[in-house]
Amino acid sequence: MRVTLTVNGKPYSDDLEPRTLLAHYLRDTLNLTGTHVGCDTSNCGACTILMDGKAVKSCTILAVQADGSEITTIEGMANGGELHPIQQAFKENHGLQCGFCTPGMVMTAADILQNNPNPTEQEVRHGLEGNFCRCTGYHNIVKSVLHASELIK
Amino acid sequence: MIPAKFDYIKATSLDQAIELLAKHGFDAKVVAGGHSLIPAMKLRLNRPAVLIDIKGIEGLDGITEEGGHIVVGANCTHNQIASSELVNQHVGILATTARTIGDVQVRNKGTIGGSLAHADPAADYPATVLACEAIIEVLGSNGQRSIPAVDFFTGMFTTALEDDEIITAVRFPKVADGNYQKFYQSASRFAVVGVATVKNGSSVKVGITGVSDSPYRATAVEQAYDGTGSAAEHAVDGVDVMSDHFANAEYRAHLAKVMVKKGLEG
Amino acid sequence: MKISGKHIIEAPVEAVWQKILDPAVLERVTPGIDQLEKLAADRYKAIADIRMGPVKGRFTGSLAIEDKVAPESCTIVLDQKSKIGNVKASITLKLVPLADHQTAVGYTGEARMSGMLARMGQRLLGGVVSTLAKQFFSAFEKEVNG
Amino acid sequence: METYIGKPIKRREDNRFLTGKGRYTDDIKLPGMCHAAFVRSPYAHAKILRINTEAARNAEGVVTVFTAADGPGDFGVPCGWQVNFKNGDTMREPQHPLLAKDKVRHLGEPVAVVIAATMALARDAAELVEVDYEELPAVTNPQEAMAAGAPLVHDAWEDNAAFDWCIGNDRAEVEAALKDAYHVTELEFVNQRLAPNAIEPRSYIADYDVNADKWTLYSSTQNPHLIRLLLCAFALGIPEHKVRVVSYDVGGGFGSKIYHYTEEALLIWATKEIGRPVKWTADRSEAFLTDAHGRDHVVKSKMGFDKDGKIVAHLTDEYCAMGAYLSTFAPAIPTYLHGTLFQGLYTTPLIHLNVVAPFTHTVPVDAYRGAGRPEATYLIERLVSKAAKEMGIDPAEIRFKNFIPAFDGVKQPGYQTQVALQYDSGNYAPTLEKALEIVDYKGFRQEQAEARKQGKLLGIGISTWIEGCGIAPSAVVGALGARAGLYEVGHVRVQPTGKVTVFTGTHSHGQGHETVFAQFVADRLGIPIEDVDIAHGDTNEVAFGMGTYGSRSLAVGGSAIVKSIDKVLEKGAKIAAHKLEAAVEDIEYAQGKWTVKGTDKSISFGDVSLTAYVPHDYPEGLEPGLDFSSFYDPANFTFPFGTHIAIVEVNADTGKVTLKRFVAVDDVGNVMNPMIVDGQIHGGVVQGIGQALLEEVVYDDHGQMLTGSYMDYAMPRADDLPFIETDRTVTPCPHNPLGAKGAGEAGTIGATPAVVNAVVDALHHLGVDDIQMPLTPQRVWAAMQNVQR
Repeated sequence: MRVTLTVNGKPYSDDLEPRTLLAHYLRDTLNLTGTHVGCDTSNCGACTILMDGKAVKSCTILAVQADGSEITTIEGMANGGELHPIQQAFKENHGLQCGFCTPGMVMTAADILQNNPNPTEQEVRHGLEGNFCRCTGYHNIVKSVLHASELIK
Repeated sequence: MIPAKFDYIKATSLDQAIELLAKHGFDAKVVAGGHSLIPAMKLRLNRPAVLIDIKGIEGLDGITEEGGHIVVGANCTHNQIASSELVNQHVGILATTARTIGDVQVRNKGTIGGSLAHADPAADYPATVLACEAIIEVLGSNGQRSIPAVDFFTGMFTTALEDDEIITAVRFPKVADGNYQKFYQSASRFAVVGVATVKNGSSVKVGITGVSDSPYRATAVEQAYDGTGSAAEHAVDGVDVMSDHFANAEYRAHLAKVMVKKGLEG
Repeated sequence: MKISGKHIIEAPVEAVWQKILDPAVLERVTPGIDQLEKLAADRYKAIADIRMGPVKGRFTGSLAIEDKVAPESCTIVLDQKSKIGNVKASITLKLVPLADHQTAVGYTGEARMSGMLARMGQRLLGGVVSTLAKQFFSAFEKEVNG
Repeated sequence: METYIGKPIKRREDNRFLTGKGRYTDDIKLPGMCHAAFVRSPYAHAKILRINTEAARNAEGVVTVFTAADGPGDFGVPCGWQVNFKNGDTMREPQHPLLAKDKVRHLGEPVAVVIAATMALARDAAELVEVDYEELPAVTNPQEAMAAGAPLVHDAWEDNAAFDWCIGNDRAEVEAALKDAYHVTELEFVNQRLAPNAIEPRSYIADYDVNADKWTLYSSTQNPHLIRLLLCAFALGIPEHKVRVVSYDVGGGFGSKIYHYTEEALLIWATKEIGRPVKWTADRSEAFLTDAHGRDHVVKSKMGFDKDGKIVAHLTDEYCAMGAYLSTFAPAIPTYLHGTLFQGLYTTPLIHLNVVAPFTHTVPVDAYRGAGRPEATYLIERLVSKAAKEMGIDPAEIRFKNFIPAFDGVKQPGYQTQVALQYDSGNYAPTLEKALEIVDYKGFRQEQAEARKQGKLLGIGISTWIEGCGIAPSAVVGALGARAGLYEVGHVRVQPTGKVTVFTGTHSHGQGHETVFAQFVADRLGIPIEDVDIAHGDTNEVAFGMGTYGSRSLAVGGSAIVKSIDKVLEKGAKIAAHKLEAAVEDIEYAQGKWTVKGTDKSISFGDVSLTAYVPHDYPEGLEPGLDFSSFYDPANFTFPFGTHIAIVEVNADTGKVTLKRFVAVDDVGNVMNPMIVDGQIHGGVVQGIGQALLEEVVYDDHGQMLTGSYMDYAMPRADDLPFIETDRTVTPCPHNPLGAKGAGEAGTIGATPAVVNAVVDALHHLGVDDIQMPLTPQRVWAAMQNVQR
């Protein structure tokens, strides 16, 4: 089945089995391996991307469902060598350790800050409820998102 | 995790979708946001031969005011509902309920129609549609039906929907005074107990989810309501209370009473 | 997990007893049962298509009726396999005649699942059984009084 | 010149992770690569009657299907640690087959593997493998496994014990002291089974090169060399020099990626059979069934006190599950990494621990963050807090009374415990003093009393902790049954231009070695940090190594690097002396150059490096090059310690616990990068909180898992937590050159009892004196109900 969509500003069109999950399409066909898969039940959030500007879990979306949409993955966040302010904030605040949940955290943070440019600590924590991190205790991730909201201003 | 093979059809109209449903029957599943269905398909607990995608059908994703009701299209996402001005203004309890579902990502994708059709016993909306006395609008081979919420949920994962029927919209009466109280299951964040309370003067309507195999109207509470929280004692009267690893029947019944009390006093 | 429940059927105990052991009736009223093929006395090959919310699967295996004490009690033993996991259940039915030609049908037993079904479905099993029982008895009642 | 040690240098590895350029195993694709899917047992215990693979073999895209009978059944993965029975009998060590042969012994044990062109087709075909089982009774609780008549996990032995072991003083002596004690506090509980849940599931790619007769294994392992050694020498008997193990980026380990798993060995076996690379990545649901779990102890304890609240004796009996087979380090966890910490920070004069370690019909249990030490700390700190309540002593006070007095391990000797180990250095009271000050302990007690009047349930819980890490002196662990040495390798290669590549046998999977190691290397060499690169995770690059676990990387791996740096500087001095026409004794090294003492004659590190590789004008008899590898075997374990305090509020209606504050004052020795140490503490603390409040693997009586996905296994999320308040004291380790002790496990060890003590404190006035972990709302509510009844 043909799927045509835009990923990180570039158009793609591929023939796919309907059962191909968007996460697998991004990783296996487009080689965008920054999007990770950490669970089977839509809980961990490692696969979070932006679909038409909104954070979604790409492991719970069929690639065919994404036909015609505009996708942003972690690879599309930095501008050349310049990190996106959210990425910058994660780096400055040690908001990552093993790095596996990080792309999903950054993409979710993008959604949070888009809808609420000045979140409180509690709003950030609540906004991250769909993303597991096992390394940081979330401490520095929450700090990073709060800091990113300052950087974006 | 990868689903078993299936055919995928993107329906362009409701009539086409219903025709496809009628044709494929037991083998078909309707998908909109897919957030109830796709996880089950990935685990291969469910393996429809045909997936009918109704997300692209026009006219199913609007929120409008019609004849004193707020009509929410079946394909509206939880986030769309949570942030809708109309909903917040006229059925605030629905917006609150939507905000408790899943997480940001799930709310961006999951739909009200999908959630209601799935009828998970721990889902949030059922309590609220019951307390609001919402009407579920459905369309099938035999035409259109308006199913009152109280008749819609028939058991665990089972509803009054016929095999060839699709939810098109949910019609909510305006609710001035309502609240949704949820006790989260700590892993899945589904409701261990969810209580929707709608107050109108001296009367109250209470919908409860998570407690039994099917969401229910707590009529015993409604009858005993005296303007205080004391009627909460009747939260599980006549109800077969579920038991699981997180909440055995005794604790779940207790939580139902606590949440109903909060709702009545809220 | 333990299963128990009780339903009142609007029919005398003999009628209930007779129908509840009739494979043709069981095939019609048991939710999901597609086929019940007699293998021996009180022993059947059973094929069921179960669709309940997230779960949909074809189950194949056996259904046996044991320890019959007419018209009071019997035990239904199920052993079903599927790609998503297996189900074993042993449920004892007890029939108690009530006034006005009513019969109380009580059931107690244990059901066990394995595989993915057990991991994902265990917490829901109680509710599933309760819903299936409701469906069974409502269809059964129609059958008895039909 | 800028120095780096002790500064919060931003991590150098972050850019690749933040831009999606990390290289995790599942990201790697090889030409011709196919995919494996395992057929796993749906039962905890069953006979395999028949396996029919025909339909699967004929399915679309299938390369082949293997069962035990096709060859893998001849091989098994080894256990790396032998712990014998206390009567001297040898530990019972069953074969752990790559694929189950006649019987399955835990849910999820692999019985066949399907290899196909794509992951999807492999899974499709795996569903077509028909296995007939005869289900058998199972036992999943370690205490029940030792009951008479319990189903046997391995028929070869008359009962399920893998071993029965004890440590400490003579049991009779301890019992006598308890009998004479002024007060005895008792505690019985289960330290529940946990799933490690690194967010990256395990992943392997095996690739056999037929022309070179060489294998490459890409693996999400914490210790590539150890895996290669186990794979070659024990599991498959293949030549070690022909095998390369690569572990680039790994998405968290927490212990679960230390072990040599059957899937790894099976793929290496299979790739040669089929002549193609083959990949397997676990699903989360497979991870729950197959990653080694942690904890699972059934505990019964008594602690005796004199009338002043001084501990006089401690006696504990435990049943500690091994699971169906012995995982790589499993026997060491409830014994030498657990019993040896029973001294805690206290002067307890008499201690006895007996451990019975049974096989159970569950996935193997092995080290999970902290590994045996959180279990010891939980036990001791719950006992002390419970005793304080029973004796009417303040919980801080009872700890101050019992602390071992300060000792630095240099002027004062190390502290000899009753349980084999000698602590290196310690100064315990200041961490508790500091933590009490941060939480304003007195102020909180007033607030608590006020809150109680309004029906609000506030509680405070203290836990002090010590652990033995920096694992570990080889001779010591060898005497304790380890089948490997636990030294580390550090290789410093100075390039001709003075740039430095450091190869370490440790492995970073979040710990930040690329940054932290570069900090002290740059400082010791007096060169810019940009001139230092850290390499790890590839057996072809790094000479050898034992990997990362047990908070050992800096203390052991870092020390190995220091040894090599010393060699570099020693040789560099000879070259410098030659170039400066001075005696070696007359020159000194500082800030990246050698200077003739008392003169301004000097030569830079870069010039010396170039000279070493372009040795035209060179000391006679000296080898060219500036490249040293060292093995560092630590003299002792290291013993970090600290105090954690939790403040909680319990909802009186629902039993739900809300964590209001968490303070961690830790002493991990010298700190290279405070930002990274704090990060390690935050993460560890939250995993400890997870055990206290949320996490639990539950098997039912038949060995089915009730918590096999994130829908049912609860882990902490961002909105379950407050910010973690950290502070520290510094007591350097006296026996390694960096003075470092280790920080990776600290948080997990200290946090769990602090939280449980806080909840019990909140409810104690109602009559609650203990609650079983995890403290779910249901359990807390039930505890309140039970005392009211």
